[in-house]
Amino acid sequence: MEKEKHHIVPYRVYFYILLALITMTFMSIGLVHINLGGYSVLGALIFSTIKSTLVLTWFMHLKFDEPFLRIMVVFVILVFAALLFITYLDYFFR
Amino acid sequence: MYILSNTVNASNFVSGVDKAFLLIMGISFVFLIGLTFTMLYFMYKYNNKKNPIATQIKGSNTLEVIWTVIPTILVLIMFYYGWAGWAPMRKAPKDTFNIKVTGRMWNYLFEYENGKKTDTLFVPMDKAVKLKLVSLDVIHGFFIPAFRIKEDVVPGREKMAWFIPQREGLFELFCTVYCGMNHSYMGSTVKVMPQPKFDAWYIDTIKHVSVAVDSPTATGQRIMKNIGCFACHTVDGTKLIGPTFKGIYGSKVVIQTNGQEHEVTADDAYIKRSIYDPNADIVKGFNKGLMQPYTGLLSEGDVQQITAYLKSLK
Amino acid sequence: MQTAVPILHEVSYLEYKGKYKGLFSWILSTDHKRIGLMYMYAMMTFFLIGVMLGLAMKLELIAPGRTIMGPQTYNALFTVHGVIMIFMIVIPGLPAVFGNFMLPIMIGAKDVAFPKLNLLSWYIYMTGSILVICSVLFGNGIPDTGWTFYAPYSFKTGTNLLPAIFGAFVLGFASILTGLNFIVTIHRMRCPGMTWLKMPLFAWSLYGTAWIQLLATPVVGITLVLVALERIFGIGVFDPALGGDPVLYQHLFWIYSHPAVYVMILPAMGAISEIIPTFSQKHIFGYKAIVASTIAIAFVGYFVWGHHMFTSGMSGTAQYTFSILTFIVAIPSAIKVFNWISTMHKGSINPDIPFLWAISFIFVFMIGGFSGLVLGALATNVYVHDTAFVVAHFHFIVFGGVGFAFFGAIHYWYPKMFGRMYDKAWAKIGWAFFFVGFLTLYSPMFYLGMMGMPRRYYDYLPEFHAANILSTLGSWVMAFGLLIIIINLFRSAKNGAIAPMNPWNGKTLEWTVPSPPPTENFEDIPVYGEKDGPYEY
Amino acid sequence: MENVTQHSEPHYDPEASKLGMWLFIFTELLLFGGLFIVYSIYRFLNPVAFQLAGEELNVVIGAINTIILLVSSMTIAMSTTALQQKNKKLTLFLLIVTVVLALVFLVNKYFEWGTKFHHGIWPGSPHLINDMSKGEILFFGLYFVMTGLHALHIIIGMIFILVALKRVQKGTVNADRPSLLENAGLYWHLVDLIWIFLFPLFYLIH
Ligand code: HEA
Ligand code: HEA
Ligand code: HEC
Ligand code: CUA
Ligand SMILES: [Cu+2]
Repeated sequence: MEKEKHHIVPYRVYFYILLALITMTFMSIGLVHINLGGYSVLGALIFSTIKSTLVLTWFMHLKFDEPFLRIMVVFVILVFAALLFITYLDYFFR
Repeated sequence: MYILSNTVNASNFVSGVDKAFLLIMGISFVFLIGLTFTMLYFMYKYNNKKNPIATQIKGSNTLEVIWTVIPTILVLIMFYYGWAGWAPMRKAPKDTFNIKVTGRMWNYLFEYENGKKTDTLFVPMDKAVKLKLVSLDVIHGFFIPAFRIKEDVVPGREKMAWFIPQREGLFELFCTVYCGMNHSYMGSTVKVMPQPKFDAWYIDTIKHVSVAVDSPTATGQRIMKNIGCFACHTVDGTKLIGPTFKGIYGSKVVIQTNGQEHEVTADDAYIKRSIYDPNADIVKGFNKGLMQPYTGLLSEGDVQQITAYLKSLK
Repeated sequence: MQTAVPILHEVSYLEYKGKYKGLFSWILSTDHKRIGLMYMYAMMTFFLIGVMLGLAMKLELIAPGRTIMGPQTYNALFTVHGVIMIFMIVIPGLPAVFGNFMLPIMIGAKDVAFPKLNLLSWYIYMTGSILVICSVLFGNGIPDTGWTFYAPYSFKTGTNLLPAIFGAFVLGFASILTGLNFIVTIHRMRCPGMTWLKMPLFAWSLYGTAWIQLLATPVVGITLVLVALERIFGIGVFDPALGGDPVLYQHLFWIYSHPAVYVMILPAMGAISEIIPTFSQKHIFGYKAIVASTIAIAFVGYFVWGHHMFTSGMSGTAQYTFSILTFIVAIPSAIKVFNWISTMHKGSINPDIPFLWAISFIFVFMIGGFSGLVLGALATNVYVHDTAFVVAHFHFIVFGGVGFAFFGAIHYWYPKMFGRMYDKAWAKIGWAFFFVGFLTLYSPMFYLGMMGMPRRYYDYLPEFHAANILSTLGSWVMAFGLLIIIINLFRSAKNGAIAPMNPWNGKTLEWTVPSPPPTENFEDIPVYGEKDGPYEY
Repeated sequence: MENVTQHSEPHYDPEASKLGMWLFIFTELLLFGGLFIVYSIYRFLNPVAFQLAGEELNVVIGAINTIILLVSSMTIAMSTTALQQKNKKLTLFLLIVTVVLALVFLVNKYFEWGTKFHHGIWPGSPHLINDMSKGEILFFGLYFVMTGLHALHIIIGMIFILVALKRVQKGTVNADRPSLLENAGLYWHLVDLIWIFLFPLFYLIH
C-alpha cells in the first residue's frame, strides 16, 4: 500500500473538465429561457447532476480511488434520495 | 381496562382497534413466555456444573430461514389488522353532523352549525359526527380514549376526525400533544345523548343564558374563567405565562411595539387592544405569539365586563 | 538500567506517566482507554442528574394534583430529563465508553485512527453537555418543550431554549466525529488476518452505529439550527403563520431521532453478543446472521421515522408505508434474539453477573420490542400514541435495553478496565433490586397508557392513581438497586481483588492483554491465522 | 531513562485521512441535504411564489459566482498535480489564486445580500413579513439560510486552504505527504458541489 504511487492527473485534463462545467452552466442558464414548463426544474437538475458527477470523478479523484469509496459515495447519495422519496410519500399524496 | 370493559363499542372504531390490539398482544405473549422459558431452561439444563463442556455449534441456515420467515409472516398479519382497524378512520361518510373544534392554549371550543358554542362536546348517539380541527397557536392533540380516536390539531391546517358514538354517557377527552404549561388540564368531556335528547339540547338556546349574578364584576370573572384567561394570568401578583392582572388597571406598562419600547397606561382602550390584538404590543419580559387574538370569541360587551373586573383587582 | 525497559512497557494505561501530571494526564491524554473512562465519569455525573429528575417526576405523579411542584416545573423536568438521557447518555453511551475503550483492543490496534480527534470529540461532548446544563441554570426559565422540541411551541415558549438546542447540536458533532473515527479505525486498523467476517460482533455493531451517526446526525443538526434561527429571526420555515409547516419539522426531527434509537440499541446488542458466547463458552450461533441483521437494522431503521407521526396528519400512503417498514425493521431484532438464545443451547453456562444482566436484557428488550409492535400497527398506534404506553415502551427498550446492556458490559469488562474484580454478591443483590424495581416502575405505565392516560401529564384523573403509586414505589426500589451497584463498582476500583487477565475465559483479543491493558495495548500487533476467530472455543 | 513508551509512533496513513475526509464530506452532504429536503417540499407546496421570488435574484451575479467557484475548483485540483510534480512555486501560486477567488466570491455575496437588505429583505424583516406572500417568505428565509451556510463553508474552506498553503511553504506537506492538501481540495470541491445545486435552485426559477 505504501508503495502505491498516486495517479497524477495532467493539468490539461482539469482544464477540459472546467470547460465542460462552464459550458453546462451556460446551457442550464439558457435552458431557463426556453419555456419548458414543469420540465425546466428537471432540466436544471439533470445538468447539475452531470456537473457534480464530473466534479466527483475528476476533481475529487474518485476515478483513481479504491472502488469502495465510489460505492460509499453512491450509497450515501442513494440514502439521501430515499429520504427525499419517502418524505414525498407524505406531501405528494396529502 | 378500556380495552376490555366499559367502552366496548363506545364508537364504531373500537372493535377494529381492539382486535388489532389483542392479536398483537396475543402473539407477543406467546413469544415472550416461550422464549423466556427456553432461556431459563437452557440456563438450568446447560449450567456449567451439569454440562462442563460446551458443544460447539456455529449455526444453521435452516433455522435462520425459519426464524426469518415466520416472524415476517406474523408481522405482516399484524400490519394487516392494524391497517384494517385504521383505514375507516380516514374517510368520513357523506352525511355527517359537523362540529368545529378550536384548540388553543389550553382549552377546546366546540362550535355547532347553528352557532352554539360549548366547552364540552355534545354529540348525538348513532350518528356520524365529523369534527373540523383547527388550532390557533401550537399543536394540540385531540384524543377520546373511549372512541379510540386521536388526531393532532395542527395550526395552519384544517384536520378532520370522525366517529359514530354508540353508547350513551360521559367520556373523557384529552389533549395529547404537549402544548405548554397547562397541557395536562386541557381536557374536557364528551357527552353522548340519544338523538331526541340531543335535539332538545341542540335547539334550546335559552338555557345557556347565565343565571343572575350578584356583584357587578362577577360576569367579567365568569367570562374569563370560561374562556381560560387564568391559564396564563393570575390575579394574585404572580407571573405565569402572561403578566398578572393584579393592579393592572391604571398602572404604567412598558411595552414593545415593533421592537420599540415605550410606556403606556393600562386603560380601557389598552386592555381592549391587548385582548383583540395582543401581538401588536408586547409587554416587556414576555414573548410574542403566546396569547392569541380573541376577536370573534369575545364581544365588545364581554370585553367591557372583563375590564370592569380588572378594575376591581387592586 | 537496560532491564527496566520491558517492564516499563507493561505499565498499565492507568499508571502510565506521560508528559503531564495528575488531572492533565487525563484531560490531555489521547489514549483511547483514558478517553473512554473520561466519557464514563462525565456520563455518570450527568446520568445521576437525569435519574434525580426522573425520581422527582415520579414523586410528583404519586398523587393527582399538586404534590411537590407546579406544572411548569414538571414540564421542565421531563424536558431536561429527556434531553440529558437521550442526547447525553444513551446516544453516546456505549460507543463512547466501551467503543472507545474496547474497539481498538478488540481489533488488535494500538489506538483509534485519529487519537487527537478522539480527544477533541470528548471536549465537544463536554461543551455540549455544559450548554445543556446552562439552559437550566441561567436565563428566564428552564426549557419546557419535551426532548422533541416540536415546532411551533419550541419557538413560542418564553423559556431559555436556545442553549439547550445549541447544546444538542454540539453534542451531535461529538457523535459524528466519534462515528467517523470508528469507521476509519475499522477500515484501516484491523490486525493482519482479521477479515471483516472475523471481526467481533461488538465491533460490527459499532460499525453499523457509526454509519447512522454519520448520516443521520447532520439532519437533526440543521433542523435544530433552523429552529434556533426561527426563534431569533423568525425566518418562517416551521411557523405556520409565515407559511411554514410544523409537520415538516417532525419529519426532519425523526429522520434523525428514529435512527438514533438504533444508535442506542445496536452497540447494546453488540455487547450482549459478546457476553452470551463467553458465558456459554460456545461459539456464537449464526455469526453471519447477526452481522447481517446489524446492517439491516442500521439501514432499514433509516426509513421508518414516520411511525412517530401517525396522528400528525401525514398522507395515508405515507402512513401505511411507514407502518410496514416499521414491522420489517423488527425482524432483524427477532433474528438476533433467536440467535442469542440458540447460543445458550448446549453451552456450558456460567450464570455469573454479566450473564444475568444479559438475559434480563433479552427479557426486557422483548417486552419493549413487542410494545413497539403495538405502536407500529396503525390502528393501535392511533390509540396509544402519546400516552403512557409510549413512555413504557421506550423506557423498557431504551433503558431496559441500553441501560441493562450498559450494566452488563460494565460488569463484563470491569476486570479488564480496572484490573480488579468487584464484589459479586453485592453485584447480584444490586441487580435483583434493580430488575424488580424496573418492572414495578414501568409495567404500570403500559396499563396507564391502555387506559388512556396521555404522556407529559402533570396531573391525571383519580382513576389512574393506584397504578401511579405502584410505579413510584418501583422507582425507589430501582434507585436503591442502582445505588448498590454504583457503590460496589466504585469501591472495588480501589479495594477489589486483583483480576486475572482473562477471568471469564473469553476469546476476543481484549482478553489476551494484561488487565488493565498497557498504554499501547499490544507489544506486538496480534495476527489472526486461518483458524483464529473471536469465538473459537 | 524516564519515558520509554513512546506514544503511537507518528505513523502516516494517507488512506485513513482520505477516508476520514470523505466521511466528513458525507455528513456535510446530509447537512445540506436536510435543507434541500425543506427547500424541495416548500417549492412543491408554493410553486408560484417561489418562481416570483426567484426572479428577484440576480442571475448574472449568480452565474459569475458559479464560474468563480468552478475555476477555483480547478486551480486547487491542479495544485495537487503541481505538488506531486514537486513544483512548489506553482502549487503555492495555484493555492493563492484559489483563496483569492474564494474572497471574490464572498465579496460578490456581500454585495448581493447588501442589495437585498437595501430592498428591505432580510430574515424576518417587516417588508418580508407584511408585504409578501407566505411562499416568498419561505423562499427568502431559505435563501438566506442556505447561501449563508454555504458562505460559512467557503470561509472554513479558505482557512483550510490557508493552513495547507502554510504547510506547503514549510515543506511539511510535500510530494510524499500530500494528504493535507488533498483533503483541503476535497473539502473545497464539496463547497463547489453544493453550489452547483444551489445555483439553479435559487437563481434559475422562471
Ligand atoms: C433503544 C431505543 C429503541 C428501540 C430499539 C426501539 C425499537 C422499536 N420501536 Fe421504539 N421508540 C423509542 C426507542 C426505541 N424503540 C423511543 C425513545 C420512542 C419515543 C420517542 C418519543 O416520542 O419521545 C419510541 C417510540 C416508538 C414509536 C412511536 C410511538 C408513538 O409516539 O406513537 C413506535 C411506533 O411504531 C415504535 C416502534 C418500535 C419498533 C417496532 C421497534 C422494533 O425495533 C422492536 C423490535 C424488537 C422486537 C420485536 C422484540 C424481539 C423479537 C422477538 C423476541 C421475536 C419475535 C418477534 C416477532 C414475532 C415479530 N417506537
Ligand atoms: C436512557 C433514557 C432514560 C432513562 C434511563 C430514564 C430514567 C427514568 N425515567 Fe425517563 N424518559 C426518557 C428517557 C429515560 N428515562 C425520555 C427520552 C423521556 C421523554 C421525555 C419527553 O417527554 O420529552 C422520559 C420521560 C419520563 C417520564 C414521563 C414524563 C411524562 O410523559 O409525563 C417519566 C415519568 O415518570 C420518567 C421517569 C423516569 C425515571 C423514574 C427514571 C430513572 O430515574 C430510573 C432510575 C435509573 C436507573 C436506576 C439506572 C439506569 C441505568 C442506565 C440507563 C445506564 C447508565 C449509563 C451510564 C452511566 C453511561 N421518564
Ligand atoms: C396562552 C396564554 C394566554 C392566555 C390564554 C391569555 N393571555 Fe393575556 N397575555 C399573555 C401573554 C404572554 C401576555 C404578554 C405579552 C403580550 O402583551 O402580548 C399577555 C398580556 C395580556 C394583557 C396585557 C397585560 C399587561 O400587563 O399589560 C392583557 C390585558 C391580557 N393579556 C388579557 C387577557 C385576557 C382577557 C385573556 C382571556 C380572554 C387572556 N389574556 C388570555 C398570555 C395569555
Ligand atoms: Cu393542548 Cu396539550
Ligand atoms: Cu422510532
